[in-house]
Order: sequence, then C-alpha cells, then structure tokens
Amino acid sequence: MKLRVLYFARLRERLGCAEETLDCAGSTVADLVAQLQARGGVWAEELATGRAYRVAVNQDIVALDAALTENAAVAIFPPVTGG
Amino acid sequence: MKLRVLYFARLRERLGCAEETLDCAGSTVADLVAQLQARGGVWAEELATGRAYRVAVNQDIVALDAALTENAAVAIFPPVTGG
Amino acid sequence: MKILVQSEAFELGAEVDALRRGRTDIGAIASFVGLARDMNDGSDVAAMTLEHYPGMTEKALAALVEEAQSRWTLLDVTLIHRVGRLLPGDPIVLVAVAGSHRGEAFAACEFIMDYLKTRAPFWKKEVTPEGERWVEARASDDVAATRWGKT
Amino acid sequence: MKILVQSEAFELGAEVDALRRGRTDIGAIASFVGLARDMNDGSDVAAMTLEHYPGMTEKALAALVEEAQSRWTLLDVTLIHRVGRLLPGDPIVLVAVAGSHRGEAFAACEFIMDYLKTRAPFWKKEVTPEGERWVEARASDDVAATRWGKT
Repeated sequence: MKLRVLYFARLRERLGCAEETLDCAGSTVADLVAQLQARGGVWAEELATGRAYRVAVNQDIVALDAALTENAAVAIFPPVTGG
Repeated sequence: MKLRVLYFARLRERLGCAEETLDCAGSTVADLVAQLQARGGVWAEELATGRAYRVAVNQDIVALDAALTENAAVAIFPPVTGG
Repeated sequence: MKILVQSEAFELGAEVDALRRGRTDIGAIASFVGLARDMNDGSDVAAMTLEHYPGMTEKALAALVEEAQSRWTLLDVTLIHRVGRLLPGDPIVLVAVAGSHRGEAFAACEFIMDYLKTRAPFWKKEVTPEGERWVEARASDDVAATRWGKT
Repeated sequence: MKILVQSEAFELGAEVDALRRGRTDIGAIASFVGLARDMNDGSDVAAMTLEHYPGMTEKALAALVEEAQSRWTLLDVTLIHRVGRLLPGDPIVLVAVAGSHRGEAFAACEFIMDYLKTRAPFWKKEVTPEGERWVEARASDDVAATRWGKT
C-alpha cells in the first residue's frame, strides 16, 4: 500500500530525508520498519531493534504491531524533548 | 509576670478584646490560659479544653507547656484560614 | 526572596518577570494565585475581609519560604499575601518559585501554599446573605500540610 | 481551553488574566513557565531550535489537556508551546490551570507538563561550544510521567 512517511529531528538529519512517499509490501508498522531497515546503511543502523524511536500513524503514537492503512501518514522520530 | 496578650479574628470578637496587659501568676502558656478561663463566661467557653485555638509567644506558635517570659507578647487566635 | 503583606493588588506577570529578569539559569517557574470566590460552603459570598497579625505574619511567611529552600534547590521565591477587604474574583495570594528544574519548583510552590494554609496568621471573614461569618479552618488543609512530613 | 503552538513570545500575566477575566468562581490558578537555560548537561548553551510535527503537535496537546480534564474538575486551561529559535532566558512553554481548589489545579498543571515532556512531538537542538546537538530524552521525564498511572 502507498504511504507517506515523515522523519523528524535527529532521525531526519541522520537519514537525510524529511518526507517520502513509498509502497509498503506489509500491513503493519513493523513491516514498514523492516522494509526501511533493508535499505542498509544509516537506515539499518538508526532503525535497528533496540534503538529508541517512536512511530505515529495519522498523528497518533502507536506500537510496532499497529496496522497501516492506504495513504496513511507515518511519522518516525526520536523520543520527544519539548517543554 | 507581666504579659501583653493579643486576640485575633473570631476570638477577638467573641471575647470583646483585641489586646490587654496583665499579670500572670504562672510560668507557662497553660497557666495563662487557666487564668483567662477563670474569668468565666465567654472566656471559659472559648478557651475550654478541646476548643480549637492556637497560641503564639513572641510570634512563634507554641504548645501549651511552653514557658512564658517577662513582657512576652502572647497571641491567642483561631486556626488560620488565609491563602 | 521577596515576601510582602499588602492591601494592594499584585500582578502575576510583573512578579514573575521580576524573578527571571536578567537571568538565564532558570529552567522552571511554578506559580500559584489564590482568588476570592463568589461561593463558599454553600453560601454566596459578596465580599471578604482578611485579618492578620502584623509582624508575626511576615515572620511566618519567611519561615515557610526558608523551609522550602532547605528542602529543595530553588533559585528565587516571591510570596505576596493581601489583607483587608476583597471582592469575589480578587487575587488573595501569589507564590512564584524559580528553579533549575520543574519538579523542585512545583513541589516547593505547593508546599508553601499548603503550609501557609495552616501556619500563617491570616483569618477570613465572609459577607453572606445570612450575615458575616468567620471562615472555619478545613480539615483538608491539615491533611495537605501533613503529607510533606515533619519540619 | 486554549492551546497554541507559536514562534512568538507569550505573556504569563496576560494569559492568566484572560483565564480569570469576568469570572468569580475560580479559587486557584496554578501555572508553569519553562524557560531556555544557558547550561545543559554540562555545556554552555548559546541558543536552541525547537522543531515540531505540525498538526500532530496540536492534537497531542489537546489530548493532554482533555486527559487532565477527565482526571480533575477544572474550570479552564491554557497551554502555549513555542517553536523555532530561542535564546537562554526565553520562555518555551506555559501551562495555566484554573480550578475551584488548589489541589486539583496544582495536580493538573504538573500532570500536563509531565505528559507533554514524553508525548508531545517537540525536539530541541542546542547550540554549544562543541557544536549543535539534539537534546536526548531524559529517563527522569519518563519516571515523572509514569507516576500518574496508566491512561
């Protein structure tokens, strides 16, 4: 399915990407993350299991087993540090 | 010993006295309170054992067994309700 | 540290600006304003008068703030309490605590209010349709003060 | 309820006055201002940039305030968070909570800050003598948020 994927803060800088549109073969957030890790390099490094990042689908933070929907906006970002 | 005794708020109104100077025969706050209770009427009523009032000697809240000193300022007042 | 007992109104914004002016080491300012309400214990309140014990009041407030400073690392504290006649909606008390981090500022601000409620010599008298009445001390204020432990 | 994400500065006094204007039922206003410090994790901080996720930020802040309103009886809440470039001493975030009584106002104000620190999509980047760096999330903020229990 088609997804809009956004990256923020340190991840945006490290991955060299603020936003992309891609086709995801799987149906969950974990599937998307696996697909991104498979790109290798900084993608494999930054999204490795155990690294601290958060995922929001359509602006709600979700767990890795959350389902994706066609045209969802998926945001991947470091733990937040506002306030 | 000679004491300056001040009354505040509801106690001031009920006792009809804001401030007086008196000679206290005893040496503790309890002695002073007993002397005031002995006046009878509202004094006995308002300062009866079990009634909620506080005593400050020279502007520090103290317990009934606190010692008095010559010319001390003793304040007797209801529980506070500011803020 | 600034502690005032006054009949005049105060301005929260001005007081907090004064706390932080010229400083860049403050990370958190927790503040509290207590206001006179139009209703208390089921009665309409048209006005209130705040009586205090001049001299002891200032001493008791300074002791509260010093106690807070001994418990937490604070950068500055402002405490202002009004006396005299107040109308519903009027601010009564202001506490502002500046610290490096928010946890200490919040704790110290609430601690000062809880202790003030049981230790500072102020008394409220309300004007209600049933006449004037002295406000009774609340058991809930004693409970709030005890949770901070012994001094 | 007023929730804003903006680059402009805010005025605590004006915001709290707006909360209480024309009302006589408010007994307590607890407020908090978080400020940019000149020092963090042992380094001088010359400036910082606050990045956020437009759209999600407003939604996350509204959810925080609604969660606070479901936990406590509140009369009104204002929450303002700045984004963009800030200098040491600049206010970053403001939370003001109006309630009938102080306990609820204090608790809700601190709750909103604790949850904001772990749930609202803001990220700080600091300029230090060693170069620019992203601020790391603090374990102490996770601890502060967990003490409020599950949502």
